Amino acid sequence: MIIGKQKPFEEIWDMIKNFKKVLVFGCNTCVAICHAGGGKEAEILASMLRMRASLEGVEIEVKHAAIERHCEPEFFEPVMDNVRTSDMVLSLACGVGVNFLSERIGNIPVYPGINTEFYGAVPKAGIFTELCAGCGDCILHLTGGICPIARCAKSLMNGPCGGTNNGKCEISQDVDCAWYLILERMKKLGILEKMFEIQPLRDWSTGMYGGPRRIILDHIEEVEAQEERKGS
Amino acid sequence: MVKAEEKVLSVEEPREISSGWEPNILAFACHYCAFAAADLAGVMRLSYPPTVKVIRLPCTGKLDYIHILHAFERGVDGAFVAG
Amino acid sequence: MNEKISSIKKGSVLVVGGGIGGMQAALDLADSEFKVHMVQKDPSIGGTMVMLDKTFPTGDCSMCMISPKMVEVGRHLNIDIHLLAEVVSVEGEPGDFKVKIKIAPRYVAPDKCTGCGDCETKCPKKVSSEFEQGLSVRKAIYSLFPQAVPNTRVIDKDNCLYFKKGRCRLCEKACKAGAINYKDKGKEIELHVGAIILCPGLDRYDAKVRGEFGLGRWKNVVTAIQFERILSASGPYKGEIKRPIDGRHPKRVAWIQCVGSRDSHNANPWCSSVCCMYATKQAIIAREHDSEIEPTIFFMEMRSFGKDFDKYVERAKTEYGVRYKRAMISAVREEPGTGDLLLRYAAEDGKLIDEIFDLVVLSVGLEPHKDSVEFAKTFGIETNSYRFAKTFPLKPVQTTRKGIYVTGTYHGPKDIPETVMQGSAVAGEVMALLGEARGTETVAKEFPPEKDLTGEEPRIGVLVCHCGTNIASTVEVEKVVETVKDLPGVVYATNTLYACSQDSQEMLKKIVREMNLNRVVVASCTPRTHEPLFQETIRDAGLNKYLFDLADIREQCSWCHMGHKEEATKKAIKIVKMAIAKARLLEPLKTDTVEVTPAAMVIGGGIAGMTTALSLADQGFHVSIVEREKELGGLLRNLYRTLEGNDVQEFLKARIEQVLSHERIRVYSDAEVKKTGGFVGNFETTLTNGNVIKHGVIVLATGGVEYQPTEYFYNESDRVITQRELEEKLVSGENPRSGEQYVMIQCVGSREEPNQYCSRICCLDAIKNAVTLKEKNPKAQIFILYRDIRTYGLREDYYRKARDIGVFFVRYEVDKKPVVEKIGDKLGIKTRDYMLNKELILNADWLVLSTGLRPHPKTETVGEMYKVTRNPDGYFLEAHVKLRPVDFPGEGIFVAGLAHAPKNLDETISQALAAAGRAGVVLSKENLAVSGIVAKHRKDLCMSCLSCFRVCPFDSPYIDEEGKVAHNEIKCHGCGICAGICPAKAFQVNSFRDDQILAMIDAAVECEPVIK
Amino acid sequence: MKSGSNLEKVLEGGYFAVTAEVGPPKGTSAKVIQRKGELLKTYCDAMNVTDNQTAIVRMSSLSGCVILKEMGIDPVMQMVVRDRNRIAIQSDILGAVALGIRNVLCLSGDHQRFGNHPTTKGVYDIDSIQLVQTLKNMRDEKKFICGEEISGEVPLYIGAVETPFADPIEYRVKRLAKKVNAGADFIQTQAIFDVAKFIKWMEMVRDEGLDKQVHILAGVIPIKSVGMARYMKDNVSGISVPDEIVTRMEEAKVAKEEGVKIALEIIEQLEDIDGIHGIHIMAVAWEDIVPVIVERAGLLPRPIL
Repeated sequence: MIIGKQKPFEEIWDMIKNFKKVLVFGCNTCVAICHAGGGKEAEILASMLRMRASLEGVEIEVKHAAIERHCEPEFFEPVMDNVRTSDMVLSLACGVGVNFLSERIGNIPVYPGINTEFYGAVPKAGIFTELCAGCGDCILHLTGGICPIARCAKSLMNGPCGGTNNGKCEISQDVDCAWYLILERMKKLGILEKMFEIQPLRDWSTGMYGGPRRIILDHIEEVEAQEERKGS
Repeated sequence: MVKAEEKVLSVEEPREISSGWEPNILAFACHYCAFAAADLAGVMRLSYPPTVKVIRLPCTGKLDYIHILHAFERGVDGAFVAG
Repeated sequence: MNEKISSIKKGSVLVVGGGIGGMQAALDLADSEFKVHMVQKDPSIGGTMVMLDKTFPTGDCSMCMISPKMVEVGRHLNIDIHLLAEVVSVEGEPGDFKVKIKIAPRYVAPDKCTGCGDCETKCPKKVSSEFEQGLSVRKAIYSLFPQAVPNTRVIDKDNCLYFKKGRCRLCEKACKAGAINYKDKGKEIELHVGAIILCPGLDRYDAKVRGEFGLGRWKNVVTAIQFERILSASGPYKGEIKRPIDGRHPKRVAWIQCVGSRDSHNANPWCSSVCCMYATKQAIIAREHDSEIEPTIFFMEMRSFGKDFDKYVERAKTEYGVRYKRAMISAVREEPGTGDLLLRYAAEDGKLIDEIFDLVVLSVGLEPHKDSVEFAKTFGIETNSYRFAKTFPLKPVQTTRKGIYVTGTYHGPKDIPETVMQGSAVAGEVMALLGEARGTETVAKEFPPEKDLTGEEPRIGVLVCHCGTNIASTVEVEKVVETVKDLPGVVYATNTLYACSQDSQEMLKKIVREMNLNRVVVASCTPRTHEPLFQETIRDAGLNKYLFDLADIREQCSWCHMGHKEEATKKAIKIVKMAIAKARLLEPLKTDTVEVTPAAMVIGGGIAGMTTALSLADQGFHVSIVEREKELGGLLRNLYRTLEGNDVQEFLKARIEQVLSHERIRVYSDAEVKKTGGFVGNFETTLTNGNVIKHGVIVLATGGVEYQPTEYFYNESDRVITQRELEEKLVSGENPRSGEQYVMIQCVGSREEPNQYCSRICCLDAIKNAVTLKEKNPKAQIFILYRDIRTYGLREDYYRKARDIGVFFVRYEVDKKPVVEKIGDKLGIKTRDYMLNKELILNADWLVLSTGLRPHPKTETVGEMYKVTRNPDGYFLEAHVKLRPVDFPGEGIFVAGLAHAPKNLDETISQALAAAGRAGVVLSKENLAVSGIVAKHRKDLCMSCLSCFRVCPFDSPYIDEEGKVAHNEIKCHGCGICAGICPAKAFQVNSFRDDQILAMIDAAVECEPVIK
Repeated sequence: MKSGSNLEKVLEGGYFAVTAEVGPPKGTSAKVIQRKGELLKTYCDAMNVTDNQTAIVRMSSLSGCVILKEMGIDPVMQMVVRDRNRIAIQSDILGAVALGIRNVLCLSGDHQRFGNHPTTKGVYDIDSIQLVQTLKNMRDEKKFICGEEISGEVPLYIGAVETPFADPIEYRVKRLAKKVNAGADFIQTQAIFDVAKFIKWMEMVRDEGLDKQVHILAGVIPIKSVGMARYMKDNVSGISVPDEIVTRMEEAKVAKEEGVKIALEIIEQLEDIDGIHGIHIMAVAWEDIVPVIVERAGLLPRPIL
């Protein structure tokens, strides 16, 4: 799941303060589950912004709305006319949603109300942890199911660095050393000897470093190609 | 850039209060404890400003942010959550 | 039960005493279809607990906890309360007693009195208040305390001017309900009941007898109960800690322990069990009230033996700076002119020290009522030599007369949870005795069918109460009626003198019918006590009971704003408007019921599990016992004798025999729970042996294990043994030689991190074995090295006996533990003797380790399976440490025995009976009603984020077969935490929906400028 | 003087500057650089040493520059942000200054996927404009990015690059302005073939007044073959090769000669554009031709200052 965190209120206020009609637009999927950008948060934020405007003595109409997901165009359709009545949209969707809405909304600015943080799990209520970096070339079968790319601060591939400290990472006592976890787990799985094999250099191009990515399902690729041929 | 956290607390400048003004306060009280305490205050004839009004909740865990924000937007001066 | 009892048993029970123990027993029984008659000497129920300020360890307000229980007892359809009443005679036999009860005149008619208190205001006579322990005054017409149930006033004839001098009658004039009746003569009634429960409660030791402490002479010497009142926010000083003499805030406050306890020469020989903890609690609460206070507790022995008590004392020391001084106070003297008090005590080194304090609290002990022997005679039961009811260690709640049971402090000194536990235990015993007569005397209320409101607009009726002058003298009631009568949705508004009076109820029903109302708002007093009454009334008029809202304009308006008529009226109008705003949005709520499988599953076949099972089976329910070992009996198989001398193995054999031969009990030994599912009334359990069992309740009696020591050469020398091993030797006929030296070390593996708790049994074990050794050979030498001897309650006798027959007790400090070395066949033990203030060197033939208890290792997995939490030591955590000692937050699951905490055999039996009593309440119902105030879950909005699932205290959200979040309303208590946290707003709590709350907010601020 | 480098003197002195480019070897031999340095020494004012150009691993720009410096040539150290984070960048700058290097040209660098290690991680910790700003701060404020003090002077002449032809070109001018604002002292442009379009672009530059704030050196690539012309037209982003030039190359009898001719024509036109203060010749793998071009363009002798 995508984990987001609401931006500091001041930062948000600075974004909206020069507009007259603002829509705080929540997304009821990932960011709602992490209590950052769902319809509920949109309602709360809208209320806070209205009060701020009132305190500053400026007139801003702040409304709120939310839809199921901001990353698929069909969900926008029923509300788009309404959305376009505002002169600015403060999106509480993840960055995907902000991009996606910006491409579709026309000449209305879409600003991000949350910081999109990472792909995370929810080990306990209210706690979110980064476990995957979306690198495009999974090696979890080699590392006991614990990802060194997402969870090692240096994304090391061949065991813990010298900064490992009783199971914690040198960057913070609050961060587990991923490699410590990996080794413990490999030990339990009886595959610790794999650790002694040198892992080859990684192909980072499968991830963000290879430029923005796109996946097209095989059968869809064919359909798209046909469409294109027809078009040209 | 100034970190936003540092600024966030400076929400409202204190304003001048005219004499005779009394804050309009809404209390959100848990049925089991704070609401009972409000009752006890009455039983003991303890006095407090009549502008305080109590809304009973089954538990303060029920309270939603939006209840408080809504109250503030509608012009209450203070919200008192007790449970 | 092989006693001959009459074939036709009564389905009713007499409960003598209205304290917390009696209330618990009464509620358990009445909730389980028995008619209960509660007899109480006082003018209202509540007992001792209502006088306490707060309870430890949570610091919960005592009144807040007990008040809902009192209301519940007061309103229960099947509990009749007889106040100012005393039993004069009892005839008959178990199952059918004939009881005569004398009821003293109250001079106020309960059916007319509304409890408004107008009479009290007018009464000119002030009398020292018993409830406030003489620290403030009450009137001659009064109620015992503000939250009294019932709050019908009573005239104190001895102080009433009319009765004494023949004139006054001001109360009669003040009472608009006409409830005063000076001619009341009282009455005598006769009841037929199946069983009798005695819970008359306690007296406190009169410390004035001990003149050296200066109670009554020095004003700043107070008793602990007075100090409770001083601490109480509703007490004489409104919770401000002040000295009685000058109202100054005291700084140095001393508690003197064991006042009237553990003193066979001057006072009571027993240990009162509760004083160490209440003094600690008072010290902590005092510090919380006023951080300037420096508390000192002078004690002889710190008896924090209960669950998590040691941790609490540790916190008192480290977090609150409470000073504990092990010293005997010889005298308290007042410093002339200052009111300060000089305490003289002997320091550790024997030197006499004088220390000045601002306030001294005497930790007075508990004792039976003065007339307890007479009381016993009335019921035909025996008392012990200390005037407590005589009971038996293995039948802890039975008196010497069959069918008559005892609970609470009449059984022996005990604290609140143990009293409550015993309350449920006697209920369990009575249910077992009278099982077949269940439901024969109870009544159920019949209601007309509910009106269908489909398509109707709100038609609200508003009833504004004067409450005599209580509301009307501060709030202009007519103006309130005038203002609200034309509000949208309101079709009728009127005022009434007493909304709660019988005639007003009839009027309300009439209005509902005639005006075709579909919602009702009453503006009167607090919904906490009065909502059920009005709900019942409108239900009687054919409306769903949830179409009602109560606007509290008395407690939360007129009483707080006296003398501000205009503002109070304005506020009252707003409160009523808020209620109307909510009422417009009220909807009829369905109250579902679920069927109950009348069978129990008991996990653990130790003495706790077996006792619960037998009680439930005797009540008429089927019980399955799951025991992981091949044999029943658990830890008790290693125990031979009780402290009192009972043969445990014989008892155990009989008990196992009873279990195995009971037609309604099935034992699954060598089996464990593999899978569990369901909810209260409808559980389904799969065992490891493949059996699938359906049942309505679960009792976790998974037991404990004895600590296996690693200390003091236990595994290296045959001469180092545990108390259990010594007991075995003694039972098998081994006798000590003359001069043979036995050294016992206490607290091995207990009361130290990481096991910072008292195992409770070891002091008694050590004394039991020491006495046996001495009895076998008085020339055997026995030393018990201890930290604190914890022979609480009446067990103190055995401590005294051990000392008397020459057992040596040598105290050690935890940081200076005895040092043991092996010297040939013997053991050299070095320890410090604080009495003689020198090193003591012992040359022991036997070193006996008093090892403590641990929770069973399985507790963890069982806990996870049933989602019940455990305390840091691994014992199951009950729903509430004071008032729900055998329940879990999740309904239908109960705990008994060592799985809950270390305890002695009689306490385990009590708790097991209590679990049976509590479980019996659930199982006795054919259907369980589900409250209408539950959270409603909308699956279409839900995104299965699990927030609710994780925060719900009652486990009502669950993951269904489709892998989505669903909601079990049967488990739901309607607290609404789910609704507060749900990011999708998929939850709304009935009658507290967001739209209703927002509507109330809007109504509350309608006149204020709107920011938008 | 900001750095006292020869290039700075030439440009600030108002001369029409000539710079050339030296590609370091995929090996360890200093001779390759020395040979090229020797060849071009008297034909240009400064020599750029590329930084792992097209993401192909080569000898580092810094070492190439040191070798040139020892020969008395004024080197321009190219630095891309693809391979270094801000720590390495600043550290390399300190070293470069210590070794006498004064000119630094800031670039983003070609994406790693185009080079010979396409699976590597690109760093891109900061971008080229931030790099310009960083160097300016180091020089003028004597501060690291973190704000801490640098001991000693950081005399630098800061260059940046610009591609005038990536459409839409109006953004290119804005971006140039950004670079100038960030602190660029000189700009070397991508190779110019479509002079007409470049003239338009320069008009816009002048409209913004940028020509007064920065020295713009126009890029020149001599075309060696028709294949090269076609390749640049189709595959190199930011280069616009008009069809006419491809045709001329196709029709030419001696391709190389035609390439030189085209280069000379372009240089001639560039010299006439207001605001162009020099040229930068990128004779990729054809360094030998540079003296010929400089000489035939009448840009000799180079000033000695």
